[in-house]
Parts: sequence; structure tokens; C-alpha cells
Amino acid sequence: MSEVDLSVKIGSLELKNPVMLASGTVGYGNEISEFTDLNKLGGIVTKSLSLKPRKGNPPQRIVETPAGMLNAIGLANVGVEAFIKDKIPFLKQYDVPLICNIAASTVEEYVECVKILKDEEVIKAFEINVSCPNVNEGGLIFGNDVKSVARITELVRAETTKPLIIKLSPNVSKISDFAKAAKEGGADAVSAINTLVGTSFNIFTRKPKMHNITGGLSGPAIKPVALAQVLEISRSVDIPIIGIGGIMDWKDVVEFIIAGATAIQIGTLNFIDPSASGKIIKQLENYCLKMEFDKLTDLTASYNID
Amino acid sequence: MSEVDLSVKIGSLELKNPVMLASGTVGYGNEISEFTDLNKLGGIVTKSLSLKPRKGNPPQRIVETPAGMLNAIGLANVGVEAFIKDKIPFLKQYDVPLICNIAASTVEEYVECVKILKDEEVIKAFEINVSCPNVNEGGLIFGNDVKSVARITELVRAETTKPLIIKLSPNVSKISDFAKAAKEGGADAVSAINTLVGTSFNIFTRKPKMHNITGGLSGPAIKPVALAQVLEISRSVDIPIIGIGGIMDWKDVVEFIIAGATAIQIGTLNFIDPSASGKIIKQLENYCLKMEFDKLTDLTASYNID
Amino acid sequence: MLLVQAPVKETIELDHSIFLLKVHSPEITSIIKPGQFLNIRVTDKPYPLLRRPFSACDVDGKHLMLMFNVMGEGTSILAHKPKGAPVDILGPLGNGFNLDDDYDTAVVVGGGMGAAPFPFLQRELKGKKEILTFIGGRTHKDIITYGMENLHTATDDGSEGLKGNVIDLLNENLDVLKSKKIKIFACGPAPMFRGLKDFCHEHNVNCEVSTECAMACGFGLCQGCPIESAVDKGKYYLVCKDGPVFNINDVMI
Amino acid sequence: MLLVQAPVKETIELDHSIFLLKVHSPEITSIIKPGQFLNIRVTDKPYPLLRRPFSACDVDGKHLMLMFNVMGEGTSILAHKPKGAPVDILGPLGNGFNLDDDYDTAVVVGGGMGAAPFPFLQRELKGKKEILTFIGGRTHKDIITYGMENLHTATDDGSEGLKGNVIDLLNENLDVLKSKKIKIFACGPAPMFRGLKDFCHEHNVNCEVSTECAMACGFGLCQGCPIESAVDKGKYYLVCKDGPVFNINDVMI
Ligand SMILES: Cc1cc2nc3c(=O)[nH]c(=O)nc-3n(C[C@H](O)[C@H](O)[C@H](O)COP(=O)(O)OP(=O)(O)OC[C@H]3O[C@@H](n4cnc5c(N)ncnc54)[C@H](O)[C@@H]3O)c2cc1C
Ligand SMILES: Cc1cc2nc3c(=O)[nH]c(=O)nc-3n(C[C@H](O)[C@H](O)[C@H](O)COP(=O)(O)OP(=O)(O)OC[C@H]3O[C@@H](n4cnc5c(N)ncnc54)[C@H](O)[C@@H]3O)c2cc1C
Ligand SMILES: Cc1cc2nc3c(=O)[nH]c(=O)nc-3n(C[C@H](O)[C@H](O)[C@H](O)COP(=O)(O)O)c2cc1C
Ligand SMILES: Cc1cc2nc3c(=O)[nH]c(=O)nc-3n(C[C@H](O)[C@H](O)[C@H](O)COP(=O)(O)O)c2cc1C
Ligand code: FES
Ligand code: FES
Repeated sequence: MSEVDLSVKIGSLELKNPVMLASGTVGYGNEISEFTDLNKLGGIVTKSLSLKPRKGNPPQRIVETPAGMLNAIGLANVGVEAFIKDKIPFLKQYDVPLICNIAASTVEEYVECVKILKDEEVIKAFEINVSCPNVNEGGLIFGNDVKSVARITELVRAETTKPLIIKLSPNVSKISDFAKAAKEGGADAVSAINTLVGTSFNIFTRKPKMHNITGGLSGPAIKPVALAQVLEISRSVDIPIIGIGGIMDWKDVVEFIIAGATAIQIGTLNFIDPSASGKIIKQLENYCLKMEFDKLTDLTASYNID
Repeated sequence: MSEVDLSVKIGSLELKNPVMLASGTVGYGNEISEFTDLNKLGGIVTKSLSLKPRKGNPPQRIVETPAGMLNAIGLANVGVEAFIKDKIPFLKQYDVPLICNIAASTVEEYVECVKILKDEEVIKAFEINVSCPNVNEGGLIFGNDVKSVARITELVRAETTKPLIIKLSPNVSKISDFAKAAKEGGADAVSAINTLVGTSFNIFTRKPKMHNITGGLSGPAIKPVALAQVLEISRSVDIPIIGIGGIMDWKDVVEFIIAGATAIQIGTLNFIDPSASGKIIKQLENYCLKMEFDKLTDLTASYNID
Repeated sequence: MLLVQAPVKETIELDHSIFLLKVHSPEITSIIKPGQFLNIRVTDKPYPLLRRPFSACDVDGKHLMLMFNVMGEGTSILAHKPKGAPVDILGPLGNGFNLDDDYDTAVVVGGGMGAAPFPFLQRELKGKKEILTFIGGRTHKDIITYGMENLHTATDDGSEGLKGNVIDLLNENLDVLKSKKIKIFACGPAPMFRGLKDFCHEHNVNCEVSTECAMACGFGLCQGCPIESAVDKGKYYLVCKDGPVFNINDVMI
Repeated sequence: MLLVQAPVKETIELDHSIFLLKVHSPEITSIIKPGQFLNIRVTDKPYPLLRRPFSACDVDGKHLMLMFNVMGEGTSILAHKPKGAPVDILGPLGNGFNLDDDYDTAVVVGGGMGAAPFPFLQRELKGKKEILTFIGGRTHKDIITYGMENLHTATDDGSEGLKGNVIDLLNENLDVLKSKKIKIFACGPAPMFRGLKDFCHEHNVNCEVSTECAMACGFGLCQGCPIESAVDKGKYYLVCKDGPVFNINDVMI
């Protein structure tokens, strides 16, 4: 029994602790489970699922950058049907909140996906990806238009009573406008941030390194941007925020929580140290003890800004 | 006599080579001149000048981040009058195009600054900063509104026949809309990018590390984002682009030029190696020889995208 | 699949910028198979950020050997780890070669650093199968001889062995190869693979290739390492999980 | 102001994580003054990105000495530079102490690493002025004795010298101090400066302090290092150019 209460709430969803694994960085949980005890996590978010399976972009999909990486996976995923058939049985074995992340090319498709998935009781919440930079149709075009974000939220909300999280794009002028739209649409929380649009060229062939030309920038390089966007939402919209972007250790997690995050997600770090999340949870508890917080929630948005 | 023609044109302004020093990273040229022969540079851009002198933000103004840095200087500058009186005499000694960067809180103020400066013949062009993230009034609010960017451009354009460069904010959904507005307003070129908004907290005091709370992220961390924005402008607007963001060596310069930049600016690197720009110009020439370009301009926007 | 801190036992510079790194890791050596690889975190700092993948070059009791070329930041840090320093290793990863099917003679074909996985493979096959090795490189400096049996070599500049590429070398030795029931195990650059594909097709030889591509995780998390199926167009395998070893006819190379 | 590559001559670990780094740099030693500093690029990689500022700790002929505490990435890389490795130094930077005005006795006051600039200062003053040194720290481990003349010490835990802070130590020695025409040269943490400001005010002593703040360039390019004037509110000096040494009454500390 831990001396510090690390539990947090995302709408009606209670998490043991604020540490979740980010969409697209742990597939459907199988591989990472060899290094991290899923039962100890606050939650796990699936790779973005689409109505039909997606093969993803041709190679090259990955480019390393200073303290970061670009990815242009193109939402390669098994699709909702195969997810239910092939992936849920594995995830059922664990006592960890499963959050289904959904990506789509049309508003109807988002709704359709939720319709198909909502009755799976192992699925505890939905995270709607309106911000994937790596597919022409989907995501980003919505993510940059406040009205469609509001509309998608409303329609999905009408479809399910499960906690609804809207994952926001950082590639906008004012992310809090989108958080507002999500809130007004009935979302229980927002996730921020998805990747920043970036690119890279081979200076000898003069071709883009990634077949998709642009990709999404993640990793420590983007942490300051992610923190600023979490802070901006926190200061202007009253909605739980799931902080994401460049988290490499427990200190980064604390920084996000101070900046306004109720929970956080670990992404790129899973590739570098697949056992990191477990350690971070323990260290988070030590920090709370040292700082004499008996509940982690006392830390949320506790920034001293005079 | 160099075998490769490195010269480039920004409107009517001819530069010996594409390498300029970025606003706010070399003050008014004095200190850097001890390490770099200004006469060899393509151009030098002043710290943003405002109508009245500005003291800037209280400390702390600088925070280091992974492969980047945050700054919240707050446009500390001597103001246009003192610039003419105290700074121009020094700059007059050099045969390097001087580009005056201007920041303001109102449209009228931009115009007023240009009015005062335009007859200084040592000033070869103006760069209008509509994108400073570190002052409440100025910059960013304009930078995120296409109409004001168009308006500022038109009014400044009406004031001077000297080459006019609009420096764009990366903190927007679609930077090419702003480049279009600048072009329609009569700008000769756009600079991209200024810094990304970011922040950082001290996890023990829970205070923002910078007094200004947020700052501008620069350095190698942002290079992929800058390249993507230069590419986006290059693919959708026909206007010369000055590429800026995270340049650390000649390879980065080549990458920007391939992505669509006619010229580039070196910023944060000046703090780390104040002699870098000279070396880069030489290496750029070697690259052109190796790749058998007799004019650097053949490289501009030469990306192979099928 | 393990995550271990393996201390450096010895680092040998085989040739200018080609290193053989020997680490102590009984956990891994007891389970790893030829053709599998390891994903190595060279620093705990945010730069360079990603792990670096390396083939298992050789296994000697409790010692695992990696052979690598210093390409950039990651490999240069790795090459300079002092004796005793821990190396953060994730592995074994990938499928590895299939050594057990029907052939008498293992024909090893390596281009440049592509030789890396074969000392281990030859150690495993020794005594069980006949082994013929064909190694190519730009110059004699690129020819890896470490742990190679019955070695034939070719260099583009003719500075060692046949003047030509490794495919020319195979053709030179066609009679010998035809006289045996062979299986080819190959690793090297794309052009070599393409030449080899034609060669195998023409002489209808069974051939497995170990492929490379940029990777982030190395074990199926990121979907970052696709290679297209040659059979079922537009279908992608993951190099890190479904590979890195594929039948040469199954993938687009 | 120069940009030099100075080879490491010797690195001495004075105490757990306090290092004395000796580099060969005649160009710099021939022009640098006590209280000036150097901005050091510890790596040519993008991490850690910025240079790191260090006071000139001592100068011995052609050798420049830096004394530093391992705080994080930059100082730990610097502490582990092998003998002969080049150190990328930008300097001398800043104004330095004014040693020439009217006093007989230089009173050196240092808190923790704040002692760093004073071996050089004392070397310059030796023979010219009387020197009294007052060094404080948390425990005896933090007390720097290197290059200090007539050393008096204080520690918070009383493990060495007076139990108390360095201001208490000055008050302990008030009679001696009052009996002389003194000037105080001080460097240390903010609380020490505040205590010292009161002390100097009360006894109306002339005092120069060497200040610190986060820096990017170290020589006036970035405007990143403001310190507010105590005289003219809202006016900022640049620590790197106008400082790092200021009269204690001129700046807000
Ligand atoms: C399955 C597999 C096995 C490998 N086995 C070996 C081996 O045994 N010996 C050996 O010398 N090399 C091997 N490589 C290549 C090796 O991983 C790269 O040379 C190494 O990552 C370069 O890192 P760097 O930081 O030194 O170079 P950098 O150029 O600085 O690396 C920059 C980025 O490009 C990536 N990268 C560069 N080259 C390659 C490449 N060829 N394949 C994949 N990613 C690359 C790096 O991972 C990094 O993200 C293997 C690659 C794969 C995928
Ligand atoms: C003019 C001047 C003179 C100095 N002289 C000395 C000296 O002689 N000996 C010594 O041990 N230290 C000195 N310092 C402090 C020294 O610069 C820092 O301890 C060092 O930069 C820490 O770097 P790091 O990467 O090890 O630590 P990190 O904590 O990893 O540094 C993180 C960031 O914070 C900055 N930073 C951290 N602490 C300080 C600080 N106290 N002042 C300014 N920036 C800081 C670093 O530059 C870096 O950008 C001096 C600072 C200044 C401004
Ligand atoms: C390889 C990769 C694939 C990703 N795939 C998805 C995805 O399918 N859906 C999604 O919402 N976010 C996806 N993301 C974004 C991450 O969930 C996260 O928002 C982003 O990487 C920032 O966090 P980080 O810096 O900790 O990685 C992906 C990120 C990476 C690196
Ligand atoms: C300390 C600092 C001060 C800056 N001041 C200005 C400024 O006054 N006006 C401006 O237009 N840009 C300013 N910039 C932005 C740079 O000109 C440049 O656009 C940005 O730093 C990205 O380039 P870099 O990554 O090479 O530094 C400043 C940047 C830094 C780091
Ligand atoms: S490298 Fe991540 S899935 Fe293959
Ligand atoms: S540190 Fe750049 S101006 Fe002082």
C-alpha cells in the first residue's frame, strides 16, 4: 500500500496513477508487456485504429533528429474488426484501463469506429486522434479546424457514454480554442500534444528522407512546446489535460503535471527504454513524499505564476 | 575569385552569398565582428528595433533545453533613434548589406519606424518581425492573423522602396497563408521561421524558469519544423524565402536551400561558435563544387519530390 | 527478448573505423541465434536519441561480439566505450537465419559490413555443413576476413581477390557451386541484393538475406521499419520482427 | 576576446565533484584579469547546446586554471576531458575586479564555489596589498582552501571553522577589519550577497561582487543575462559585458 495517492480521474475513469503509454508507441501492448508490468500502469492507449486496416506509408518512415525523431508511419493498423478479434483477447488479461485511439478520414468514420468498439467492456475510454500529421485525408485537416473538432466530438459523444478524450494537434495558432471546442462538444479530457510537422532532406540525393515527405516530430526536442501548450490550455479552459511530448524521465512528468496535466503519456521513450514507465511511477511517488504531497492531484496545475 | 557563384537575390537586393546573421543573435554587429569578417557575409540583420528603446524582460531570460534553448528577451533594444546615432556609424565601416529588423505593438508604429530609418542608405532592406513570441503587445498577435500581416505589409510597402522581408511566425496552422498575405501586401521575401513558443518549470519551486513564463524555442531541436515550413511555403507561394531555424553547419544550410530557401540566417549558432558563418560559406562553396553546381541558385528548391 | 547492461570485455579495431566489440552477456549468448540482432542504447542522454541496431557478429561462450563500422555519432560512442563500461543492449531481436532446411553447403555472401552476421553463422554450421564464403568490398580495406571459412574475395578496385563485385565472384565459381546442394545466406547493400536475386533466379538457388532499414524501437512498437512484400504488393513486413532475414524472393529489394 | 582550443594539462579532483582543470593557453593567460570569465563549449554535439561560463580561477604562467563543481552534463563532460584534449574556450569575458582603488587590505569573501575567482585575485595582489580571506560553506567538504591566504572559515554545520555563515565570520573579525582600510571582493550565493550588502552598508565598506546568471553567448550578443540596477530601477545591466563584477550597491541582489 503506497503512502502517496497517485490516482487521478479522467471524467468517470479512475487511473491508479497518471502514467499512460501513448498511442502508436506501444502497438497493442504485446511487445511492451515483456518489459513493463501493464497492471502497474495508469493506462495504455492503442495505436490509432481505423475502420479498415491500413498498410501505412512506404519506407522510409523514421528519421532521427537532434534530441528527437520524425515518423511518417501513416497510421498502419489492423483496423477495428481485427483489433477486437486478435488484440483484445491479449489485453483482456490485464487489469489496466485500455484506451482506444481512433483515427478516420471522415466524421462518419469516427462515429462508425466507436459504434463498433463501444460495447467491448475492456475498452474504458476513447481517445480521438484529430491530429495525425501523416495521412492526407485524416486527422490534421480536422485538427486545424475548430468547427470540425467540435462536430466530431459531439457526434462521438452522442455515440458513447465512455470517457471521451480528444487528442489535439500542436500545429495550430491557439490550441486552447480547440480544447474549448472539445469541451463544448462534450469531451471529458484533451490530450496534448501530438507530433509537430517536420521534414528532413538527404543533401546528396536532394530527396526527402521520408517517403511521405513530412513526418511528425517527437521526443525531448518538443518538450518545451508541449509544456507551453498544456499550460495555455490549463490557463484558459477547465478540462482535464493529458500531457504528452518529450517525456524522458520522472522530472519531465512532474513538469507536465505542474503545467496543468492531470495525467501524462509516454511515447518515444518506450522505444529507448521500454521499462521506463514502471520506474517513473516509483520515482513520482518518491518526489511526492519528498515534497510532502499526500495526493498527486495537489500537484496538478500548481504552477506559481504571479 | 571563387569558382562558384554563391550570390543570391532578395528582391532588388543582391547578396554575395546566402548566409546572413539572424536578428537578435548578433546585436548590432560589434561583438560578432571580432570573430567573423562581416564583409564576407551575405547580410546582417539587426536586433529587432522598436520606436522607443525597450529594457526587455526581467531575468531569467534564457533556459537551455534538449538540443535547443528558450529565450524571453522581450525585445530589449536601443530604439530607432539611438540605433541611427550610436550603431550605424560602426556598421557603416563594412561592406555588408544591413537589414533592419523592426518590431512594434501597433501597425502605425511599424510604419513610423520605417519612416525614420528609410533614408539611412547603409540600410539595404527591412525585415518586419510580426512574430515575436515574447512581448504581450507586439508581434505574435499580428503574426497569427493573416489580415494584419497583409495590412502591415501594405502600409510599410507604401513607405519604402527598399526590399521588404516579412518574418513569419511558425506558431500557426498554415504558414503559407501568411506568406501569401505578405506577397499580396507587396513583400519581396519572407523569413521563416521565428521561434516556437515553449516553456519550462522548476519542479521544486514550481515556478516558470523564465520570468516571462513562456519563451521562444530555437536551435537544432526546431530544424525539422523550420524545414517543413520552408518547404510548405516553397510549394505553395512564389516568393523568395529566407530559411531560419536550428542551422548548426553547412549541411543544414544546404538542406534549407534544397527545401526552398533562397538565403538563410544563422541564429543560436552564433552564441556557440561566433566564427561559424565564415566557415559555412567556404564549405557551401566546396559542396557546390563537389556537386557540380556552378551557381548556388540552381540548388534552391531543387528537392526531388515525385 | 531481454534488456541487459553488458560490460565491455574488449574492443578490437580490425581496420580503420571497423571495430569488433566483445561484451559479457551470458543471458543473451545463451539464447541468441545467427541472423538475430541487438538494439543498443549508446548513451543515456537525449542525443543521439535512438538505439542503434547491430547484428550478432559472433558468440563465444558467455561473450557476444558486435562488428561495426563507425558511421556517425552512435557508432563512434560505442567504439570508444572503455573496458568494463556497461553496454545497454535490447535483444535478441528479429527472426534469424533458418539453418536447418535441406542443403549440404552453406554459401555465405557478404558485401562490406554485410559480413557482420556470418562469423556466428559459420560457428554454428561448422561440422554440420560445408561452408563457402564470398566477400566483396570496394577495396581490400573493406574485406572482412574475421571468422570466415573457405574465403573467396572480390574488390571493385581489384586490390584484393577478383576485380569485380561479389556476384561476379559467384559466377567465377559457378561450377563448384553447381556441383553442390547449396543455400545462400547473404547480407550487404541493395545493389548486391538485386544482383543476387537475379543470380538465384537464374540458377534457382534457395537464398536468405538479412536486410537493414532505419529503426526506432527494433521490436514491433513503432511500425517504423517496413519492407514491401514481393508476393503480395502493398503489404509490408516489419524488418525488426518479421525479419531482418527474409527469403530473397519474398521481399522487394 | 579570443576563441582558442586549449589542451588539457592536468585535471585535479580537489574534493568529491570539485575539480581544478589546468589548460595551456598563453594567448589567454597573457591578457586575462581577475574576475573575468571564460565561456566553454564542452562538446561539438548539439547536446549540451550552450557554452558554460567559468571564472578564471588562477593563472600560472602559460596555464589557465578553472575550478568547478560538477552540476550536470556540461561540467561532467569537462571534468572528464583526457589530458591533451582541446578545450574550446571563448574569452577573456567580462569586466573583472578593480584592484587599483584606494585600500590597504583586500578582504576576500567566498561562499561555496564562489571561492573560484580568488586564487587568481590573490596571486595578483600578493605583495601589493594585505589579504584576508573568509570562506564559508555548508560543510567542511565545501570549503575551498586552494590559493587562499590568511584563511578564515565558517560552515553551517560547524564541521570546519566557525559554525555559521560567512557574514557571521566577518562579524567575528570585526575589530581586525575595522582596524584596516579594506575593500571587499566577494562571490557566492544570493543570500550571502544580501547579508553582505547589509554588512557593507552598516560599516560603510567598499565592496565588489562577482555575479552569476544563466547565459547563452557570454559576450553581448543575446541580451540573455540581465541584472537590474539598484540605482536606476527597471534599467538592466548585462552580467556578461557590464559585469560579472559590480559594486554591491549598484545592482539588485
Ligand atoms: C538489423 C540491422 C542490423 C545491423 N547490423 C549492423 C552491423 O552488424 N554492423 C554495422 O556496422 N552496422 C549494422 N547496421 C547498421 C547500423 O545500425 C548503423 O550503421 C548505425 O545505426 C549508424 O549509427 P550512427 O549513429 O553511427 O550513424 P548516423 O548516421 O549518425 O545515424 C543516424 C541515424 O540513421 C540511422 N542509420 C544510419 N545508417 C543506418 C543503417 N544502415 N541501417 C539502419 N539505420 C541506420 C541510425 O540508426 C540513426 O538513427 C545494422 C542495421 C540494422 C537495421
Ligand atoms: C560568470 C559566471 C562564472 C561562473 N564561474 C563558475 C566557476 O568558476 N565554477 C563553477 O563551478 N561554476 C561557475 N559558474 C556556474 C557554471 O556556469 C554552472 O555551474 C554550469 O554552467 C553548469 O553547467 P552544467 O551543464 O554542468 O549544469 P546544468 O544544470 O546541466 O546546466 C543546465 C543549464 O543551466 C545553466 N546553469 C546552471 N547553473 C548555472 C549558474 N550557476 N550560472 C549560470 N548558468 C547556470 C547552464 O549553463 C545550462 O544552460 C559560473 C557562472 C557564471 C555565469
Ligand atoms: C512512431 C510514432 C507513431 C505514432 N503514432 C500515433 C498514432 O497512431 N496516433 C496518435 O494519436 N499519436 C501517435 N503518435 C504520437 C504520440 O502518441 C505522441 O503524441 C507524440 O509522439 C509525442 O510524445 P513523445 O514525444 O513522448 O513521443 C506516434 C508517435 C510516434 C513517435
Ligand atoms: C536570444 C534570441 C533573441 C532573438 N531576438 C529576435 C528578435 O529580436 N527579432 C527577431 O525577429 N527574431 C529574434 N530571434 C529569433 C531568431 O532570429 C531566429 O529566427 C530563431 O532563433 C531561429 O533560428 P535559430 O534556431 O538558428 O536560432 C531571437 C532568437 C534568440 C535565440
Ligand atoms: S523498428 Fe519499431 S517496429 Fe520495427
Ligand atoms: S549572455 Fe548573451 S548577452 Fe550576456
